[in-house]
Amino acid sequence: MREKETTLYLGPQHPGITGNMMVKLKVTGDTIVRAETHVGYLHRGFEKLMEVRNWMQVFPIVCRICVPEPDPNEENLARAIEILEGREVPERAQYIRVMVLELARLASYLLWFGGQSGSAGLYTMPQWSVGDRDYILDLFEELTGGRVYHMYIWAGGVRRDLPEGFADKVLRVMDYLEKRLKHYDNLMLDNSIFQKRAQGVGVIDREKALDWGIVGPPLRGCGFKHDVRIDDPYLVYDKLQFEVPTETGCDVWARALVRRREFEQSISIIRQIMEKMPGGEFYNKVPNPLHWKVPAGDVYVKTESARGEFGYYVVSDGSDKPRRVHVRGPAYVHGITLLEHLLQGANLADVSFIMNSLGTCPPEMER
Amino acid sequence: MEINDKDTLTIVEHIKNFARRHSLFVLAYGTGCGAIEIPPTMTSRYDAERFGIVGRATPRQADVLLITGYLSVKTLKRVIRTYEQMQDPKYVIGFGSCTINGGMYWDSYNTIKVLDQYMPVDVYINGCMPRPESVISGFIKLQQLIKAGKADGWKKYQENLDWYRANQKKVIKNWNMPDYNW
Amino acid sequence: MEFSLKGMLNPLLALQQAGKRPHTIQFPFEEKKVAERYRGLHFNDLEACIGCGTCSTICQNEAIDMVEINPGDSENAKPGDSGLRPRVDNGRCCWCALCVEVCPSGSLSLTTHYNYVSEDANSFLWTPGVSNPDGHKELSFVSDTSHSLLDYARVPMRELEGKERIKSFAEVVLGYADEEAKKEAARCIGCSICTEVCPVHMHIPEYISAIEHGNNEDAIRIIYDNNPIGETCGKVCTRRCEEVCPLGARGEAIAIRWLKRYATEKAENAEIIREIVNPDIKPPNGKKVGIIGAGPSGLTVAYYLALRGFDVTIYEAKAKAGGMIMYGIPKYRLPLDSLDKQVEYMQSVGVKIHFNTKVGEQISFTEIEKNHDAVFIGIGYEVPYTIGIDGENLENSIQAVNFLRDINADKHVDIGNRVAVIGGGNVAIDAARVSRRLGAEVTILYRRREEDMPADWEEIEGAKHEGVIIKTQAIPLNVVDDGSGRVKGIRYGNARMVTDEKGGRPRPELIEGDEHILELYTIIGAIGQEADYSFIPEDIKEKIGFKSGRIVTNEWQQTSVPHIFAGGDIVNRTADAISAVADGYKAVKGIEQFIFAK
Amino acid sequence: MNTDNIQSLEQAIQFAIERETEAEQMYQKLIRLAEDPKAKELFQELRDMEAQHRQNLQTLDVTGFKEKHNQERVYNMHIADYLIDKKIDDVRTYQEGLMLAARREQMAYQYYSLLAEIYRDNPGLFEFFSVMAREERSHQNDMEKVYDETVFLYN
Repeated sequence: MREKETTLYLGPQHPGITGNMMVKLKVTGDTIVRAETHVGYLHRGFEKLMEVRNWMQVFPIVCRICVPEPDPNEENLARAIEILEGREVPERAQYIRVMVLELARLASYLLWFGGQSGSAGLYTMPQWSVGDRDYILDLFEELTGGRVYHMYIWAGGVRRDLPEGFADKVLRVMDYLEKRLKHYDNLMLDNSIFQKRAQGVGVIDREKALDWGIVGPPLRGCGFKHDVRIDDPYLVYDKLQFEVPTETGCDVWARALVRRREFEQSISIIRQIMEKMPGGEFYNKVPNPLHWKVPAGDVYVKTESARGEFGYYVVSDGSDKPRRVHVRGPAYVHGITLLEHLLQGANLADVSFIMNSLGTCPPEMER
Repeated sequence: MEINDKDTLTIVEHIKNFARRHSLFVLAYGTGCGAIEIPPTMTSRYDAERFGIVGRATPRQADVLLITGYLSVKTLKRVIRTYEQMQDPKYVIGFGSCTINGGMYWDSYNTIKVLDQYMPVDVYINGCMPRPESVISGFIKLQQLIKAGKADGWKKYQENLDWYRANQKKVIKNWNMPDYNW
Repeated sequence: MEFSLKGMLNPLLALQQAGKRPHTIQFPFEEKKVAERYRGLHFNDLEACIGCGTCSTICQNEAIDMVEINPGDSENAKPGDSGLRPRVDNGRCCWCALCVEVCPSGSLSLTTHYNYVSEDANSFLWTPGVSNPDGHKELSFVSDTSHSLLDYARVPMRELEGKERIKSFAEVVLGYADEEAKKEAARCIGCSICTEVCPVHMHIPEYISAIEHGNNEDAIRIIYDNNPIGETCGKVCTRRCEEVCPLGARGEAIAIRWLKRYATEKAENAEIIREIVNPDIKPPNGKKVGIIGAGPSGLTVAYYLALRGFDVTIYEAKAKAGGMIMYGIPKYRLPLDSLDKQVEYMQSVGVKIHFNTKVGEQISFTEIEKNHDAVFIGIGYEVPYTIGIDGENLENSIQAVNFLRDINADKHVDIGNRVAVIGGGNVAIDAARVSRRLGAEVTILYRRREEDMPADWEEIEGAKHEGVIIKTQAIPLNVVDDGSGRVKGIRYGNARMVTDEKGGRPRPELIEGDEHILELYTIIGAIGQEADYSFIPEDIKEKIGFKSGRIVTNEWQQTSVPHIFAGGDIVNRTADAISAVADGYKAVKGIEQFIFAK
Repeated sequence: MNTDNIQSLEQAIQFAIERETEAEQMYQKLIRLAEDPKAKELFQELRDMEAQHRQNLQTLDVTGFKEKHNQERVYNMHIADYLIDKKIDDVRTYQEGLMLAARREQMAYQYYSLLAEIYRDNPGLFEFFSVMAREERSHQNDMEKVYDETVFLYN
């Protein structure tokens, strides 16, 4: 008997969805025939808002583009302005910025640990990883004064120097996380049920991965060694030793392994930074923010975020406001086009699982 | 337990309020960026379940609607729908600056600014983001209001439905939703 | 794929955590201490705040507006304070703390206090420092000049070295180069606090902004809008604006005067000024106004009335226009050609000046009164007070005002090689520095401490660099005679300072017996000046009404004799050019109203 | 009246009244002579003050002075000590007027102090002249203050 095709609306209010978005699913039985993503629930018009704010005022708003990992936004904007202005960034500031970016990556992955296993029904994991993420947030709070939105990186360097004894605290948290990683493995990655759920699910067509413009862990899960940090090193990444792990499974499992291994790499990067951190200035002051003008020109800058290449195209017409800032977020590709492809033929129960593995982040998709 | 105001609050209602305030079932609708502080609040570090605050999946089971931040017009429509699906008594917590006066999206073309014009808000929480501590304080405040019988936003909504409806329709252009007649 | 045994048993290891102490933060029973630089709610030190509104300007959310805490605050505020204080809308704020980073006075900061919930949306609008008066105990994210986004250091003004200076009367200050001026102008936060205290209310932020953008011509136009001697003010203004500049609270004020000087100097002669300003001159309206004294106030009245179509005539006793700014300020501060250029420009728009015409001698006051529809008196304070001690009439005991006038008129004055100047005002310093340029050893005797000196600190510094010795707390007792009627020296006593319980300036009390004699060739008194009203007929003097020697006027500079207006030193107590210009500017409106109301 | 024959308090007061009257007349003359409006004002003020004194003396009311002296600290800037002694006929300008007044008050102070010394044995007279001396002293101080604030504004 041929089953009837039914339409299901997943979201915008649904515990399995990664944010405020909706997926319209055509299913026959448990199998998805067609998926259609609906976005627009979180659109705030950032790119337009930036055009009516002056350069300094843009910094507090860009970090709102991606909630779990706001720092690559700040880094992108800061670096774009620095390139346009030809502004030097003191070396210490560069190290601090890398540390912040890596800490943000760790926080983001910890949230992913929770989301990925939570969507597989493994509810202990979020209790652990989200709780552990709080220790990183505590670090951020101490460094920047804010838990979630840091507004710490800005053109010319960073806003404040490291507080006293901060390096020790960071290293302590790194040791702790490293220890915890074993427990995560036990609970999640070595768990047969999780493996069963993840392997062979959400397989990306390796041939098309590049055409579709996939980046970050999903691409590395397909065996492509693509990472902005080594392809086009920014800040002081070229002075640091780290590996870019790849897997070849193209499935949720491969992506999970990539993230798991990158987690270790980030810890190692942070340790190296703490060792190499030079003294000196942390900020190369920008002109009076009330009438700060950035020379005309345009620039595309990219940063490797936890979800992949995060790009900003910044155009200045020489006035005190950006002419245009275009944000190229990785989640846009992953969460809309790729998700629609991957959901075709997938099991209904895997929708949220696959979404999590792609790092879908609706606030960033819609800006 | 002391009951002072016998005219407005019967003993039965008092017992009801006691029960209500100790089991606040929350609809975690991640409307805006505020959703990011909900997981820490709910999980081991801050553990909101200590107060009987538990997340629920559907509006039908929930008492509290957490509006975590800005609402785009498109979301507003869903939120109204969700709110109206919830059973009385129901409470709304406005979370962060955006729900109070537009927050940093005060000049955005796609968000609503003052949530109270579209649905009654019982408690506002200060912050952008509010910390988990603030979220918990918000719930405690709500509990106090329930105890005092003052968390009556849902009654206000019924009584002033026309006003709310008119405001809602002002921003939502394609009103394809049922008009209730309570 | 098979389930491995390991894969099935491993998750059970989670049970290891069972006995562990929970890391739950027991809020609200136990509070977690927030970070030392946590960005919580605002706190404003209301005393330190000057209400400049920079926080409000930088806020991208328009969350901050400036309000009066008590009604009438903005009217009763002290100079340099707008009387307004920031009010923060927590329904807009995103706690980015940009407001803290740009707060010039450092009064605004964020606290560790963040927890605020309420059922009332209106309660989120609050005034930091009023709503949380105890907030200073928990300050966390504070404004620090080392982090602040503002630039607190002034672009230094290049000037001649002290040794170079005393060789000639060349201008000491060399002026800003284009880049320096732009850089200095870029520091401005555009708060307009300076405009409030400027007697003329010059459009300071506007012309600074024009300079920043390289539009010097715009800047000149803006300056000439309400000050016809902008270049003079750019060189010698007492600049109350810089005293109140918010950046001065923790750093150096914007060099408003030097920027004005930079802009106005760009117009090299009267024709260029005329070309740039391109004033709109109204057709003659047939009304005549007579002005007594071509000082700053008189020139201002004349210039703006001429632009409005009046027939204006100035009667000036001396050979050149400018009054005290011409004859009282030495050339190294204000070169004569600079002033001539400005006067020439004024003459080109129709101002008539009768030089060498002293009212009361060459022409009578009554005649001027008869021939004009209105009269403006701006004669200034030109009669010096004498030192008032024995021996003041000896030969070579002279007055600074006369001395400076003679020097500016290129007359020779024999001051010898040892000079003492009595006094601590700008005139005293001018006299001292001029004497230094004439080759004398100069000592300034001042009755109080250096910090009490009314002279500009820059002038005092300049004098010191040039080798002027400043003896403070020294009270002249009498002038010592050499037996032939000439000055031989001065006997002075040291003093101790006694604070005035009623809040006046501290008073020097002579220490009896602690006396010294300074051998001298010349004594220059620079104690103070007053006006000479002898040219005004007695009956008019009776009617005009004086108070403490100054003419009483209304807000439009009109005296009790309706057609007589007055301004400058004979009306205001501040004794500077800019106040005189302000009086002139007000008198223009007053005269216009008076004439057309008839 | 000759100071030698002051025997009683009444006589002393009579003597003081005469002195105040003289001063009043002097200032009245100066008001006529002065050309400078500021000087005129000053002399008017001084004249009124002396008139007030005379009234106080006539009603034998010197207690007001006493109270004032207890509260107020009297400075001595010694300005008057070194000022040129101006003659009434020379006085035209404000500064000269002030100089004259300061010197006059100083002299009055010295005069009363001397009288107080002379009548040290007579408690009533001693107290009266001491009070008057202090009063004149405070006037001298007032004059010096005015001189300090106006003429010595830049000194």
